[in-house]
Amino acid sequence: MSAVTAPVALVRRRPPASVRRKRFLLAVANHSLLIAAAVAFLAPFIFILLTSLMTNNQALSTSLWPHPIRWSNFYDVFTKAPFWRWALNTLQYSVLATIGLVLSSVPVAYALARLRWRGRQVSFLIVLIALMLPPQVTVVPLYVMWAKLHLVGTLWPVILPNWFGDAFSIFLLRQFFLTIPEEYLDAARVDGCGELRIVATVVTRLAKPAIAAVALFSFLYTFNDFFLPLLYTGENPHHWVLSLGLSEFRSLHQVQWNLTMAATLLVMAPVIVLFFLAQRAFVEGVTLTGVKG
Amino acid sequence: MRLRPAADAGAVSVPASPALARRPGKRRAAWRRRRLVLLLMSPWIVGFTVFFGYPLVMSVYLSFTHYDLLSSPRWIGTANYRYLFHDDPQVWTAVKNTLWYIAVAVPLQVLFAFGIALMLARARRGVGIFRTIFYLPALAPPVAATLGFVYILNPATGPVNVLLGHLGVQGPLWFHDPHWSKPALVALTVWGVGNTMVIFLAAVLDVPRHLYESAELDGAGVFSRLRWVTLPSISPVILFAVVFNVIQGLQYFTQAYVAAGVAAGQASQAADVTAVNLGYPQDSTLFYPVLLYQHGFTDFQMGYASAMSVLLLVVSFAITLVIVLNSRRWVYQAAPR
Amino acid sequence: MADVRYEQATKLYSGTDVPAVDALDLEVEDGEFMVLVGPSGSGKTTALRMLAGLEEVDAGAVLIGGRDVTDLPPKKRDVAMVFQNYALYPYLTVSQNIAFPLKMAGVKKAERERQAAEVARRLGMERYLGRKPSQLSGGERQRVAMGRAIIRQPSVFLMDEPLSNLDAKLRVQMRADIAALQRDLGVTTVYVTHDQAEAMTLGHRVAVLDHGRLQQVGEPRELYDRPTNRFVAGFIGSPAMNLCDVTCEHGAVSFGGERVELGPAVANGSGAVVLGLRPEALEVGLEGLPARVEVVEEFGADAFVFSSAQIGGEETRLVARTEARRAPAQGERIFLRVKPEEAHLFDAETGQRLGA
Amino acid sequence: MKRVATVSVLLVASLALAACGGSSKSSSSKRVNLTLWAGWSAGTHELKAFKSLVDEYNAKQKKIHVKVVGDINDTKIVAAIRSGTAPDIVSSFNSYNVGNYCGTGAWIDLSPYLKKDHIDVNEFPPATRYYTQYGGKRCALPLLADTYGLYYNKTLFANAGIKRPPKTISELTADVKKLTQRSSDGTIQVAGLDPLIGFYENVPERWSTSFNVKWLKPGGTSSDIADDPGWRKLFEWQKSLVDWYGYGKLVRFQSGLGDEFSASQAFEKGKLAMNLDGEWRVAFIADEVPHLNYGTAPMPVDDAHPELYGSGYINGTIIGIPKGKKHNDEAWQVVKYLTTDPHFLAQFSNKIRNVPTTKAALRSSEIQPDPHFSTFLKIFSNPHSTTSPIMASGVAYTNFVQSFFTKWQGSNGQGLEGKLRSLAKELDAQVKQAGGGGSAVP
Repeated sequence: MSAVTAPVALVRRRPPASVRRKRFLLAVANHSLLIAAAVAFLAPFIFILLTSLMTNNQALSTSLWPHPIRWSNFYDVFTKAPFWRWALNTLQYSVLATIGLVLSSVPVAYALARLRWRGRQVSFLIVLIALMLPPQVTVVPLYVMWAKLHLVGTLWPVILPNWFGDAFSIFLLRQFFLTIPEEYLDAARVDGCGELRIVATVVTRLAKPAIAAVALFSFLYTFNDFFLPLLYTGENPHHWVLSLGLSEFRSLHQVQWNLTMAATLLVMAPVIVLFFLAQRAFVEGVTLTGVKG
Repeated sequence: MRLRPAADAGAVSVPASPALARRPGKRRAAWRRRRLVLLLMSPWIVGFTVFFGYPLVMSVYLSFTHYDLLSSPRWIGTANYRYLFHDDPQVWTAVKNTLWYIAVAVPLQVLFAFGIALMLARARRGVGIFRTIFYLPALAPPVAATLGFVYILNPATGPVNVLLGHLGVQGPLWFHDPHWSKPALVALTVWGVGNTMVIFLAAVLDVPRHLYESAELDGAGVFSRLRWVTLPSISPVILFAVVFNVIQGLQYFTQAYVAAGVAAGQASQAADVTAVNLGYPQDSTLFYPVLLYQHGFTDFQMGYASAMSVLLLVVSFAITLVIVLNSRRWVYQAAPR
Repeated sequence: MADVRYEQATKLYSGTDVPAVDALDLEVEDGEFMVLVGPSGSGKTTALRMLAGLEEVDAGAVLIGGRDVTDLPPKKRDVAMVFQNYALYPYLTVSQNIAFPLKMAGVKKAERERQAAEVARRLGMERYLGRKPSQLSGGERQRVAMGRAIIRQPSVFLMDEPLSNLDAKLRVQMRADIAALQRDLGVTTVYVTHDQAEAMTLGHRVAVLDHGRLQQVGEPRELYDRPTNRFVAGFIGSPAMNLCDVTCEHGAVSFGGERVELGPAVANGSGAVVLGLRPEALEVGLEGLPARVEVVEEFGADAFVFSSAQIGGEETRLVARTEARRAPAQGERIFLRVKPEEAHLFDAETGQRLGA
Repeated sequence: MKRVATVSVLLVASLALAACGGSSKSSSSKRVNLTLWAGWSAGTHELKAFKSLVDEYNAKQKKIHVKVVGDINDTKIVAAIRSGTAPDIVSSFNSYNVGNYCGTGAWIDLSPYLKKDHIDVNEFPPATRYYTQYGGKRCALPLLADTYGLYYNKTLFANAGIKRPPKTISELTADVKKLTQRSSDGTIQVAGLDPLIGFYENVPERWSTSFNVKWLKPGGTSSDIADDPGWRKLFEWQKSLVDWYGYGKLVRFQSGLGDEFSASQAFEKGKLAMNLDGEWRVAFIADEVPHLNYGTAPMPVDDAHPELYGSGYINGTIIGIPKGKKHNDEAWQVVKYLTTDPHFLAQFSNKIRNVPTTKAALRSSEIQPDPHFSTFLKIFSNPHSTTSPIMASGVAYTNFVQSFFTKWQGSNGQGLEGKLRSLAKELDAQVKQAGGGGSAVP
C-alpha cells in the first residue's frame, strides 16, 4: 500500500467483463444449487404444516393444499391424547437429567483436563470407549437392575444415570477446558481459591459457552430420546414422554393423518423455538464436538 | 492446546538421590491431591461402574444363560450363541440390513454435509438463513421426523408421489416396499445431516487462507485446491464424522421402529402389534438393534438378547478400530498431540 | 511482610532426568525486590511457581517469613502474583477483578468495593472500575493485575514477566511505576524476567539462573562488574561481553599479537583461559589489534562497533563502544586496544571466574 | 437473577411431578383396591362399556374396588410382569402368549381356585378351554371370545349382480374379481377383498381354518407347516389373488385407506366389498355407520372341504392374575365374577358384541338377538372352528408364520416347498430356544 495520498478521487478499477461474468455465473450457479437444496430440506416441514391444517378426508386424498384451513386440529390434538401429561413428563426428564448431567460432568471433565494424576490418560480412554459403544450393549442387564429396584415403569431409569457423568458431555467439556489458559486457574489459586471453588466459580464461568452447549445437547437429546423411555415406561402410559406418546398416537387413539401431523408439529416446535433462541450456542457447540475429534 | 507440555503425564518418579528423599509433608500433599481427584472423578467412577462396567460383565454372563426375568438365570452354555449363529432366521437379515444402512447412509451423509458446507462457504449472501434451513431438520425429534416422512412418502396420498404423479411418474411404494424402505430411511437420515454439515462448515472455513493462496500461486485450479488443500486440511473432521455416523448406524433404532410401526398401520387388536410390525415391510427395516429389542423386550429372552449384545459389542469395537487404524493412511495430522 | 528462603529447593518434572530447579538456595530479605533472571528454560519461572505453591517441591524446602510453606496450597501462603497474561477474568469488571482475592477471603461486598476503589485510585484506574478487561488497553490491564495483587496486602509479591506483553515504551514506563510502587509498599517482591536490562534496573538484587542452577546472586552493579562465571558474564550486559578463548602465559595473554598484562589472579599462571571484555573495555584507537568494521550501531551519544579480528589464528567477532561522533565507518580498518584493568578472566574448563 | 429463578421453578416443578408420579396407591380402610388392565381402547365404545359394567360390580359389594386401565397390549403386559410393575389383574386380547404366561409362571395357575370354588371347567366352551391353559396349568380364563367371519356389502353385491355371499374359495375368487372396481389407469377404487396378510385382521391363522390346516405334527411339538396340504393351498391361493390385483397396486390402494378402528375404516366407507373381521365389527358399524347395508356370513372354505362351511377361527380375550401380587384372593373373586357371571357376560356381550364364554351365558335370555351377530354365535359353536396353537414361544410362533407370509405375498411366488421346509425348521428351533435352549417344554 502506498502511503501517498491520492491527489484525485480514487477510481476503482473494474475487472474486465469476462472475469466479472464468470464470477457472476459461478455465484448464480452456487446459489441456485443452495436454493434448490434448501427447498428440498424445507419441503417436509411445509407438507407437515399443510396436512396439519387439513380435514380428515383431505389428508386421505391427493390434495396438497388445505381447504378449508382447520386450525382447530391443533386444539383437537390435546383432547385426543394426554398431550400435557406427556409434555410435563418430558420436561421432568429433560430438566432433571440436564441438571444432573452438568453438575456431574463438569468436575470429571476438569479432573481429566486440568489435574495431573496417575491413570488420567487411561480414564479418558475409557470415557471415549463408553462414548463409542452403542447403548444396546448394556441395556439388558441395566433393565434387569432397574426391574429389581422396581423402577421400571417410571422415568427414573432414564434420569438417574445422567447424575453420574455423561461420556459425551465429559468429552466435550474436557476439550473446552483444555483451551482455558492455565494462568486463570493459577491466579485463582494464588488469590485464595481451593480447587473445588475454582471448578465451581472460575472454570464454570470461563466455560460458559461449553456448558451451555452441553446443557442444550442434553435437553435436545432427552427431548428426542425414544429408545430408553420406550424400554422403561412403555407399559406405563402415565409416564410417557412426548416422543413415546407421538409414536403411539396414531395406533392408540385411532386418529387420522391430519391430527398426527398437527401433533408432530407440536412436538417439533419446542426444539425449533429453542434453536432460534440459542442459535449461536448450538452452532458453537456442534463445532466444538468436531474440533480435534 | 496444552499450556505446559512438560507438566503432562502421571505421578512424579523420584530418583534415589538423598537430596530428593521423600518428605512426609509431600506425601500428605500428594494424598490431598489424590483425594481431590477422587472427589471430582467420583460421579464418573460410580456411573462407570454401575451403568457400564457392571452391565458389560453381566451381559457376557447372561449370554450363557436362559433368563426370562421371572425365575433365576439358568446356565445353558453356548446354546444362545448356537441359536444366534445357526438357527435364528432373522439375525442374518438384521445384520445385512444394518451393514447396508451403514454402507449407504454414512458416505451419503459425509458427501451431502461436505457438499453443502462447500456451497455455504462459497456463498456470498444469506449464509445464516441457509445454514439454519439445513440445520433445522437435524433438530426435529426423530419420532416426529419419521412420522412426517411416512406420511409424505405414503404411496397413495403422500405429497411426494402426488407430485410425481403430476409429472407422469408413478412413485415407488416407499415404506411399503422392501426395496424402497431402507432408501426412504436413508433419505430421512440425509435430511437430518445438519450436525455434520455445521462441523464441516466450521472446518472448511478454518482452512488457512494462505494455503489456498499459495496453491493458487502454484497454479492449482478449483478442483486441485479442493483435492490438495481442503480435503487434507479437514480430513480429521471427516474421520470424526465417519466414526460418529458409523456408531450411530450401529445403534439405528428409533426411525426404523417408528416407520415400520406406522407404515404397517396394523391396529392394536390384532395379536401383538409391536413384534409383528418390527421390520415392516418383509423384515426390510429389521436392523440389528430392532431385533435385539424384539428378543429382549417383547419376547423377554434376556439371555439370548445378551448374546446379541455381546456380538454387537465385539462388532462395534472391531469396526471402530478398523476405521481408526486405517485412518492413519489418509488423515492428515497437523501435529502430534 | 516477610523474607523468603529457598533451601535446596528442587523440582524434577516426571519424564526428565534434569531437574528444572536444582537444589536452589536463595534468600530474599524482607522488603527486598529480588529479580530472577535467566534464559528460557533456566528454571526461573518454575522457581517462582514453587514459591507460589503452584508447582510441587520435590525436595528441599521453601520458607516465607520463617514458616515452612513447602507443602501448603497457594491460598495458605499469603502471596499475590501477577501473571504474564494478567489472567484477568473476562467476565468480571475491573472492580470485581481487583477485589477477587478479598471475595475469596470472605470480605463483605461493601468493604471489597471500597478497597478496590482505593487501590484503583492509587493506580490511576478509578475511571475504569466498571469496565470489563476486554475494554482496556494492555497497560491498563497490567495495572488491574497489579491492583489485584496489592489489594490483599500480601507478605510477598510474585511477578512472572509482567511486562513482556507490553510495547517497548510502555514497558519502560511501567518498570518505573512498579519500582515506585514496591518502594512505597515495601513488600518483599520476587520478579521473574528474561530481560537482563529489566533485571538490572528493577532489582535490589538479581539472581541469575541457568539450567535450573543458581549462577550468581547479587546487586546489579556487582553482577556487572564481577560476574562469577562465564555464563553470567555473557548474560548480563548489552551488547554482551566479548568472550575470547586465549592462552595465558606468565600472567599475560596474547591478544591478537598484543600482549596484555593481567592482574595477580593469574600471576605466572599458564594455560587456556577465557578473556572477557565488555565493549567499553575495548578502545578504538590507532594501534592495537587490527580489526575490520562490520556494522556500526549508533545509539545517540554512543556507538557500538561490531568488528572481526584474528585472535589466536581464529576469526573472532568483537564489539567495542565508542563515542558516536568518532565512530568508524563500515568496512574501515581499525585497531582495538584493551583496558587491562577492566578485563575479566574465566577458567576455560569450569567457566569460573579467576581472580577477584 | 431471572434465569436462576426460572431454573429453580423448573426444578421444583419437575421434582414435584416426580414425587406425585411415584405414588398412586392410596389404600383406604378395608376395601381392597385392585387395578385391572384391559386391551380395549379409550378411543372406542368398548372400554366405556367394560368400565360401566365393572362399576356395577363395584357398587354391588363392599370388599373390593376395581379400577380399569385400558389400551393395554401384550407387549406391555409381558414387560410389566417381568419388571414387577404389573397390576393385580391382567387381561389380554388374545391367547397367543398363553404358552408363555403359563409356561413361565408369569400368570399364576388358577386350578386351585377353580377347585376350591367348585367351578367345572367344562362350563367353558372347548376352544376357550384349550387356549387358556398350557403345560398342565390353567393360568387364564376366557372373558368373551372373538370369532371371525365374512362381512359383505349388500349394496355392492347387488350392483355386481351377486345374490349371496360366497361359500367356497373359488366362489370367493370369482366374486372378488366381479366386485373390484378400478379406474382407467388401473388404480384400485373398490376392492372385492383385500387379501394382503397384515391388512386389518388378515393374519394367517384367521384364514387357516377355511383350509383345514394342521399346525403341528402328531405329538404336538414339531411344525407340520411344510407337509400339510392345507397350508400349501392357502399360500398358493392367496398369492394368486394378490397377483391378480398386482401386489404394488394393492399396497398403494391399502395405504390410502383409513385406520381399522377409526370411523374411516375401509369396509364402513364402502371401499371394500368384503372383509374378514371379528364379530365386534357389528357393534362398531351400529355405532359409526348404522345405515350401512351389509351382511355377515361364515368364511368361504376350500372347495375340497365343503363340510367346513360354517366354521371359523376363534380366539378371545383372556384374563388372569400376574405373579407376585399381594391380593390374589380378592383378584380371584373379580376374575371369577367377570368370567362366570351370566348377567355380566350377557350384558357385556350385548354392548361390545363379543361372544359369551360360558354355556350358561350363551343360553342366557339376556342376550339380545341380532341377525348379524348370530352368524358369529353359530360359527363359535361349529365343531370345525379352530384356534391357534399354544406354544412355549408365545406370540413369536405365529409372528414367524405371519412374517413368512408377508414375504411370500410380495415375492415372485417360486419355491414354496423349500421355503416352507426352512420355515418349519425355524419354528422348531424357536420353540426349542424359547424353552431354554436345551430342552423344549412338552
